[in-house]
Amino acid sequence: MSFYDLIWLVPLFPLAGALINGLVTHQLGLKKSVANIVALIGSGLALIWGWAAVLQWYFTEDHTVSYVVKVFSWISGGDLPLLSGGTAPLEVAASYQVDPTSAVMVCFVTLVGFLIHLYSVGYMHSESDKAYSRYFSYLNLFMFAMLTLVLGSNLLVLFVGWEGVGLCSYLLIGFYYEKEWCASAGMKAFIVNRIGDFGFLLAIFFTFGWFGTLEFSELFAVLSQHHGDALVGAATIIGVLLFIGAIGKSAQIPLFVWLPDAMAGPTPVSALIHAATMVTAGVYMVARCNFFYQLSPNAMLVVAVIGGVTAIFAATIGLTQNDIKKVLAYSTVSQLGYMFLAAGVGAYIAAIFHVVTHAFFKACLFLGSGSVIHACGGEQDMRKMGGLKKYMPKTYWTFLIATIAIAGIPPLAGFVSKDAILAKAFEAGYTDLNGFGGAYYGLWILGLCGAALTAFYMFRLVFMTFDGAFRGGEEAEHHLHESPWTMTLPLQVLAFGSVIGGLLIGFPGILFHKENWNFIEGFMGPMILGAHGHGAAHAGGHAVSFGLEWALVGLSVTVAAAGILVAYRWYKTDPEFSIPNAMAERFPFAYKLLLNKYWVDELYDATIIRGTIGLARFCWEFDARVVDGVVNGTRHVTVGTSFLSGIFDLKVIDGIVNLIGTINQTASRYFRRLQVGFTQGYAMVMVFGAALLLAVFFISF
Amino acid sequence: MITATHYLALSLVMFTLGLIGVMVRRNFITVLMSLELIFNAVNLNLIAFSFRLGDLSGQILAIFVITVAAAEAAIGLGLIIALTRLKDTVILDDANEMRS
Amino acid sequence: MPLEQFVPFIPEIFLAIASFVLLVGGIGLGRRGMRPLALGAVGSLVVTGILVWLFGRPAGEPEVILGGMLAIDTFAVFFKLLVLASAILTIMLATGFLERFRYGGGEFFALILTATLGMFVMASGVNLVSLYVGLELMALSSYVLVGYCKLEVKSNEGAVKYFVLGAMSSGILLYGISLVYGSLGTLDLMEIKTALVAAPQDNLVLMLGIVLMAFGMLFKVAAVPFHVWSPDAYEGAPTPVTAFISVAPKAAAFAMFLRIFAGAFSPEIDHWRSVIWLAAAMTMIFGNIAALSQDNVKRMLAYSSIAHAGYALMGVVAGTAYGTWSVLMYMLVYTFMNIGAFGLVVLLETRGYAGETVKDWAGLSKKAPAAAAGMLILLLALAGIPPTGGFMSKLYVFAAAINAGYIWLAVIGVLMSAVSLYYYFRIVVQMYLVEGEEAESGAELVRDRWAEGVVLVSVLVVMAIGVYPAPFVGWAQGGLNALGLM
Amino acid sequence: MDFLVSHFAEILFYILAALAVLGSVGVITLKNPVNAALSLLGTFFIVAVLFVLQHAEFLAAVQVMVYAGGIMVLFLFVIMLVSVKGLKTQAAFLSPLVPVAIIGAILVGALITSAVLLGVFATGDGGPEALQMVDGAVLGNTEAVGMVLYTKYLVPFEVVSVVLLVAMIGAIVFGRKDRFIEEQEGEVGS
Repeated sequence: MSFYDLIWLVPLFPLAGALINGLVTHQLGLKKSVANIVALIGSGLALIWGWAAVLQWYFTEDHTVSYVVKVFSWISGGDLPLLSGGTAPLEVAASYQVDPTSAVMVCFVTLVGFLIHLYSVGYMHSESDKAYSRYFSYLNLFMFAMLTLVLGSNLLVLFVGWEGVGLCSYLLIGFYYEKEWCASAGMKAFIVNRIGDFGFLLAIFFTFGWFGTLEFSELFAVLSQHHGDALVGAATIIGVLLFIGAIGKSAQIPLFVWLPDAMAGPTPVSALIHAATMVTAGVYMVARCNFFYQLSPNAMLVVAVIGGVTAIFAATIGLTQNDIKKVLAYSTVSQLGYMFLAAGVGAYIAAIFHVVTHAFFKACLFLGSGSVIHACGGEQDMRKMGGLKKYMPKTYWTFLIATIAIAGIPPLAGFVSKDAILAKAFEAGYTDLNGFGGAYYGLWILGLCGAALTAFYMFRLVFMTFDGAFRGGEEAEHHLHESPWTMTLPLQVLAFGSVIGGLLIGFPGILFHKENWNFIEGFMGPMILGAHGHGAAHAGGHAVSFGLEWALVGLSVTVAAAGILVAYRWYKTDPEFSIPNAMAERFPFAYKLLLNKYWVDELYDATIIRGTIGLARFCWEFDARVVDGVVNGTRHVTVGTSFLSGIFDLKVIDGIVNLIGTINQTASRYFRRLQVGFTQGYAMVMVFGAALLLAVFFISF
Repeated sequence: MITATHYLALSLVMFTLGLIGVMVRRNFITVLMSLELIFNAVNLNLIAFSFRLGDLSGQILAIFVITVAAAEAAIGLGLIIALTRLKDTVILDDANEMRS
Repeated sequence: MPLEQFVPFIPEIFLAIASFVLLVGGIGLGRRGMRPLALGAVGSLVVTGILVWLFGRPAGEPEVILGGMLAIDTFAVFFKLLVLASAILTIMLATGFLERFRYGGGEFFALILTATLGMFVMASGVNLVSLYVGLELMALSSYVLVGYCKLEVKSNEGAVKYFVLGAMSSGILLYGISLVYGSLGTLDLMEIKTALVAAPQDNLVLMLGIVLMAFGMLFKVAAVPFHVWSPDAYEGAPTPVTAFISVAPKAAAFAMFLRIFAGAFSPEIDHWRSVIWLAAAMTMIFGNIAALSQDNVKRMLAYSSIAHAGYALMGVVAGTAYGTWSVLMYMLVYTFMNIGAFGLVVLLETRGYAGETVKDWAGLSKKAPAAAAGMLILLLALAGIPPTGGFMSKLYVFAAAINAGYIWLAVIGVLMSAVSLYYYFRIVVQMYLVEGEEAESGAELVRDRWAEGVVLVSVLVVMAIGVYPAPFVGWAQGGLNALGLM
Repeated sequence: MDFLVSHFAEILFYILAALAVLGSVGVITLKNPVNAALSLLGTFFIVAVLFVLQHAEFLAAVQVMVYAGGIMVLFLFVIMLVSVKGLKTQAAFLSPLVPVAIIGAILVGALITSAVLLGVFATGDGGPEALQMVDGAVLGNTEAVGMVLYTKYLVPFEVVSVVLLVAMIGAIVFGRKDRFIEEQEGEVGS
């Protein structure tokens, strides 16, 4: 037996921790230290076993193919006819797989997960014992679901994890009861994600309906055998439906509204779920299912456009927000947009690469912001911060490193991965990928602008929080303190990762004629279905000349530096922030537009939510009210006939007026009696329903 | 010549009248009577077909329909008694607590 | 008629005798005899189950007994055991409930048993006469059970509506039967199928009879537009009865539905499918959307169970063997998840019979975390989230529909099950996310070991089906060994 | 006269049918429930005669005895029992619904009728003898029905006895004034 044969233990350890904490520690009301030990052992064992399994697998097995570990036969059923002809049995195993994609994900999920467990020990210490054990129970359960998601070897196991992370996310968002909007934030996350789930589930059914299997490796094999256009239509439908699922989970336009609200939860949860892991599940899934997208240029374009537009859209909103976690939330949405942009240009590996580096620096940023909020006694408004540098140096330095990383300054992780994405986007435009070259050029420009904005708002955040003088009042200043080691240690580890992570796993070898130095490209390459069509941007392509590559690097560094410089001028040198204030006054509409997040929430509330509620009310009252409607209808008919007869004799008009009055009175008397549910009204609904069905039957006969 | 269609036409009329009765009468007892009309219409059909087919099973089903109709009448009348005790009414649309 | 033929009929005979004994015992023991009577009822149902297992199973191929009235096949055994399970769970729920609200138990238990007997006949009947009689036995028992709390205005009203509409629908069903009889000259399902296979017909009278019979069956499974009775009957009925009539008669009606439509009328499926397709689509849409705005949990669950009938109807529309056993699977899961959810409603009913709003669930996760977790699992199952049994059952019907080519129906189903989690989640929000004064205002749980046991069993079964469905699928597929089915 | 004799069956049917329809209309239109009940009673008798015409003599007897004798008495009994004050002054119909209900019912009726007119029935060459045959001997309708009922249809027969038991239980459950109710009423009174 080897570690990787028992890969299913990796998710099982946190599950055991969740069950022990939820059923034993919580029910018995044991102390926090017990919950700590259980939770840390659960996630720690997952970390150790996960890394051991991946390393052992890497060195002993052929790591260009998936190593599938079947735990048990989960779903079985007889043969079903397929939409593409033939039959296939609906057989799905509960099975996990180790392959380059899941190996990368498992390594970083367990690492970041463990660090955030550790951080939570310090962060949540003021909660009551019961709430504490419940929190860790949910957190461990989340680890289980997330690991199931990344390790699952078929769409259905992935879906189990997908729903599981969603559930844990709602439970953890609602963990802070004091804030009234927690419940509504949980609800919003929930509703939005259901739209995504709709797409995902349909994609699963269609995948089985066409291909007769849900296993990734089998789908890969089937689709790589494919020649001609026979399956392109199916691939497009499935790809778009899967992407709808990804839009919901990864907070892309138009379903991004839940993520900023989800920041109502505890900060470690924001870091783990809403920055590092769960929200990147959509990117992971698209990269995992690249075989559908590779076949379908249209689906790829959809992914790229949504991703690119989201990247710049969320970045603009981030410019004006004053809540430290909201800025980070919109930054996350924007970065996720970059990942989808990468996937949409066929650079799935760059997307996963950015997932990993983003996990490091964004988790570091969130945990740093948590440390800041902790120190400021729960205050999240940056306008009431400032000068924290001298009170909490460790937090400051790690935060600064992560900011430099996300801003895209070489050679930190964020630069390497983001530059890879932008280069691929440019390449897609340059080589006229799938004939959509113009669109890809446009997206590349959007991405470049987004990079400048990112650098700007992130440094604005740093300067407003850590530089200048403290603006939160005397008393609050008195409480400022550095956080305990359980909180700063994860920060340091993550900051370290943000520095070296990029070059270590994704060295941009193409800039130095050393393509094989790029570990992740070579490692994950076999997981990507060979591109079809001309000029596709596949792994390690040489479409763009050497000089142009360097020019692109220079360009992206320049825009990042420009963003930083503007932030420096506006927020560092001037403690009154007079330039941005003047800008806001000069362009009030643009400022309000951004400050209110383009009023998207309000728009959705006015249209979709109200519409749904109205429809629901209509259906609910249909049974009773339809009868009223019919009654009213007959009244109108009566009135109408009276009117016709009135034409013959104008003198009757008085009479009609009186008649209408009488009818109205009578009708409203009946109306009052009839609008309650009464038996004969129901009988009538049945009879008319029967008439409708009979009519349909005759028509279709 | 009287055919099955004649009987079917008669039973259809009775069936439709029974349906109308269920829908428009307010008195629960009269609604019960309308339901009996529906069952009689069905029996008429069954008997007519039974004769045409020379098959007894139609008559057997009719016997069961009569028996069940009697049982239903008993339960319906019991409900009327309970309704009267509770709300002092036999008007069917007075039973409208729910969703009012 | 040789006496050996009665051997497979022993469970039914035993049920009839047991119900009579319980009735007499109830009169003898009075209200003090609640627990012994309940134990007696549960015991006799368990014995019935054993008798079914001993005598009711087919030796091999399905066979007919007693003049072609009943079939002995695994299909019938599957539904009989399912109905028995729901009857047992209902009695366990009802005992404490009846004690709390001071109603007698003898008649109640006897009626549960007679309803069970009726459903046995519905599950195994292969002649329209026996099916009709079984259906009426079940229906009449249900009417009385719904109105059992006769001092409650709502209970009486629910019974009145259920009764009038039920009688009307059985009139429609009978009219359909009479037309089918008139055009084919037989009431025997096997003979009907033989006749239709031998000479496929497009006789309008026959088709009309089939459609009218479909209306009658759609009423019993509470499908739109014949669902109108169910929200009121479910809300008005005593909650254990609601649990019972929302699952057992629905399962038995689906058994009868499948036996008649997927069996006898299957050669004519192209003629009646459009009607069932439309009814299924309307049922899913209407049930789920109407449930969105319900504040009364019982009413919400009533609309939800309307919607579930719609999902199960997809299997009938598919018209394949796969679709048929997926309906069996669906009913299996649905029975347990619905009884479990209503069991928790029973446990919450501390403020009297009057009704329980969504707000009553506020803060349950702090007061009774185990109960809240149980409800969470059941609600996730009802919404069809993996890895619960609810997901499995939906997976199979959706797969059956899509792979039979009914893609739009499945799209509606998936969309509506996405919508459905929204209203189930309202309860979750109250249980888990509401805090402070609001949470304090929630209802307290009753101490009722039996009802707690029902919930526990339901949760375990639902989870077991979700995590390891293979044996359950095996049973459901075994149910295909049925007389008259394809 | 010849016409009357040769078309006796038709004429009889049409008269009976007209009477049955008249009775049915009476049931759903007469305001006083007692009158409606008597109208229903008349309809039952007409239907019984029609049964005789169709050679279902036993059923005709059952119809008269069970329906006319049993159920109708029950109806009248309950009408008398619950003749609530002011019953007659209240409207007998849900007036606004009458046109709608008639439209709906006629819609259904017309759809059914059109199907019936377009369709065909199984044509048997039955006749009265087939309904009176027991093991090859023509004994009579009652014997034949009894023979089939107690052999082939024994199971539904047994089950229907339980149906009657349930009806009895139901009537008792709904009709009984048990101690608990008296307690309640006492509370209300005091």
